[in-house]
Amino acid sequence: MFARGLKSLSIASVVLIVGAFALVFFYAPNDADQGFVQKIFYLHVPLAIVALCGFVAGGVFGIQFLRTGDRSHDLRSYVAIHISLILAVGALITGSIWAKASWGHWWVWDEPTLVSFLIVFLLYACYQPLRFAIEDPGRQARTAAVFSITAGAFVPLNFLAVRLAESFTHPRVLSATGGSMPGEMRLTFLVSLAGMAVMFVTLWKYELTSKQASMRLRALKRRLADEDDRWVPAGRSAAPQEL
Amino acid sequence: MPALPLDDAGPYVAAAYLVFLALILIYVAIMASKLVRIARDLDEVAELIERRDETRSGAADESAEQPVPR
Amino acid sequence: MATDADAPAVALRDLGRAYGERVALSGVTLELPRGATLAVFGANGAGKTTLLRVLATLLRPHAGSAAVLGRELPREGWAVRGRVGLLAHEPLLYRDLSARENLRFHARLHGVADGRAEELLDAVGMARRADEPIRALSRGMTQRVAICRAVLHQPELLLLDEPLANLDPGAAAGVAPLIGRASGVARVLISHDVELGLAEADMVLGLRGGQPEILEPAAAIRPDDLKGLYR
Amino acid sequence: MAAVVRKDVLVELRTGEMVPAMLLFSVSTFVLFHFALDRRSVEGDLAAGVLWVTLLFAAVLGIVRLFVAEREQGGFDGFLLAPVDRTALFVAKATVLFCFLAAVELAAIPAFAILLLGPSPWDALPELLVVLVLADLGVAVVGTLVGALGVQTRTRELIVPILALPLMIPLVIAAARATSPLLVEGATGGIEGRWLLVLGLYDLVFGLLAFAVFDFLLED
Repeated sequence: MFARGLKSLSIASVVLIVGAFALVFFYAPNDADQGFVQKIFYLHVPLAIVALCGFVAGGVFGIQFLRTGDRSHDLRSYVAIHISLILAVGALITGSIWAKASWGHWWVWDEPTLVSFLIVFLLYACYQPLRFAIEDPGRQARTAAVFSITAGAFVPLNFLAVRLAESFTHPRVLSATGGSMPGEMRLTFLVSLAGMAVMFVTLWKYELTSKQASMRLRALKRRLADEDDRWVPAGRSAAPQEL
Repeated sequence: MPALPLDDAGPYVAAAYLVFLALILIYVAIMASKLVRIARDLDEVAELIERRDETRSGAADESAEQPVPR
Repeated sequence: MATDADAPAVALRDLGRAYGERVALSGVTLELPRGATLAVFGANGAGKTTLLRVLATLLRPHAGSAAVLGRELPREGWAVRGRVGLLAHEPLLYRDLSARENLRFHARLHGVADGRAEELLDAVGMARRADEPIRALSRGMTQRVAICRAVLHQPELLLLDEPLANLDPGAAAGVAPLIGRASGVARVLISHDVELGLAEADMVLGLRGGQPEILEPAAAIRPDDLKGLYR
Repeated sequence: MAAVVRKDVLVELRTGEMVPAMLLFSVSTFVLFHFALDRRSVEGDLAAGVLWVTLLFAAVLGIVRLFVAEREQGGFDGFLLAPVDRTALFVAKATVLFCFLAAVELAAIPAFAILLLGPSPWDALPELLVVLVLADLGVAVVGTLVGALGVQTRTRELIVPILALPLMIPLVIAAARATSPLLVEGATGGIEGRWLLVLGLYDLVFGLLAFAVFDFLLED
């Protein structure tokens, strides 16, 4: 069900990511004031943006699950948030490397997008423990959906509050959206953003297919085992266990 | 100093991209472990089917004349 | 649709319910007319409590269909609430509050006058100890207050999970008009006391592993037929 | 809905589980801050920060216990059996939490003024009250939702705090930034409207959201 278009997506993501990296290192000029360090920007910001979109997408799937009760939406929401968490770790680490390179210390409080991203990451890090702490699959899926919707609504609010708090004290060094960038830089940025987004969707479909396969296999195993009643219960896990 | 003509900030940029690479490889490792589990389940299913066929064929010998409703 | 009044109290067709991969109930089909009593027997974990909670609109059916008092679950669950009385193992009473306060709380939830609570407390002989916190009461007394809570809003269907457990004979006689046959209301009764269950029942349902093994009028069942369920 | 609120207040009066604990926790945190910051008194940003961090943690203490009675003594089933709209439970519980928070603040703010606060907050009191009400509303709404989420789990003492804290950071930012000009010597009492806007928006968004999704947590 999920594997449709996976092959073409993976090819597209390879082309786009490699293309983006090539553009970053061979085409985009060095930044006027930041120099070579600015290259991290092409990696850090797409990671952050795609991770955030993944979190919000998790919330949207959560809404669909509550409306339709179809457990595949719960699976989509789980996988979307699961991958976004991994990308968020990447965004935070590259962010702190960038801070170290351009401002001299590993964490800087006056870069609002970085700060609010950390808060969003702290919140979503509770997703797995929350799911793991609930046994009944039905209740686990519903509670996780409510959490994903609440956290999804939280993301914009959090950015608003942090941005207001920071800009009050200290003008921003570089606007993360890259509005003011010259042509070549903007093109490179857009290609890397597109590459990251396509890669996200590919990984998302990839994990969905893998999870669905293992679920089907377990169901098959249970049906076979039922016949000579050697039924083996599934171990507890944060991930959804059935469709 | 590194062979590539990177200016002083070079190591940081390299580090960032290496981190990205490391993340992707970690993810591949996670999916690999899942694949191993799927393969193991598949073997179990295959083995279950063989055992079931043996019991079926075993039972079929005694009641050879009666067709097995499968 | 039959109007509520003459619709059967309970109408199930292939009712199924699962907890994750474990099937708690499957293929339960029966019809319980108004005012009749269904006794449910079965070993622990056979699905008796699950059946009761589905009928009480606390659990949604996963398969088949269930209609209580003419209303189809889970879509019309709201219409059934407030017309069903549940008496489960858990008394559903706040231990830190007194019997009177608990009943008054439930009365307000169901929109019932406080007088009704006083009346019931007298009926079960708990008026004297109505102001002690539930924590201080014995299991038997708590059960009596729980019975008052279950019948507070004059339900049209009583769901009783071993109602007379922990009750001494005197108390059991005291509550009979409320939850016994004399109440004249449709009842689903779970009991491990085969003789008592059969005496009270018009119909008998025997569950094993969530599947109905026996579904007969009470007259046609002898106590030892049910022994098989417990092996 | 009023029945649930009256019942909860009764349980609280009878057992005194939540409000006294939250109050004692707040006062001891103030003492702790005195030693941790090693300062005779605080004002302005620092005072606002100390006040709101303490109130936030005291609130989390209350939130963990909010639904425990419902969960362990069958309150949920009792409520679900009644012909009452399910979000009424959310509104009732949020109101109860709001009242408990107000009760705690009624005693904790004077204690804070006496123990730690340099300038007396007397003349800026009305503005302070406005911020307190708006912030308590937010804590009540989000707290009730997180409490309901947490009570489903076995490890609720862990899950509720790690859920509640990140969710309430925007609230604490806005509340602290709104109160800091109030806690300085000769406070002119001018709050920046911006922070009240953020607080209002926060309460509105999470209020509507909780209203929509709460009853899914009760379903089974």
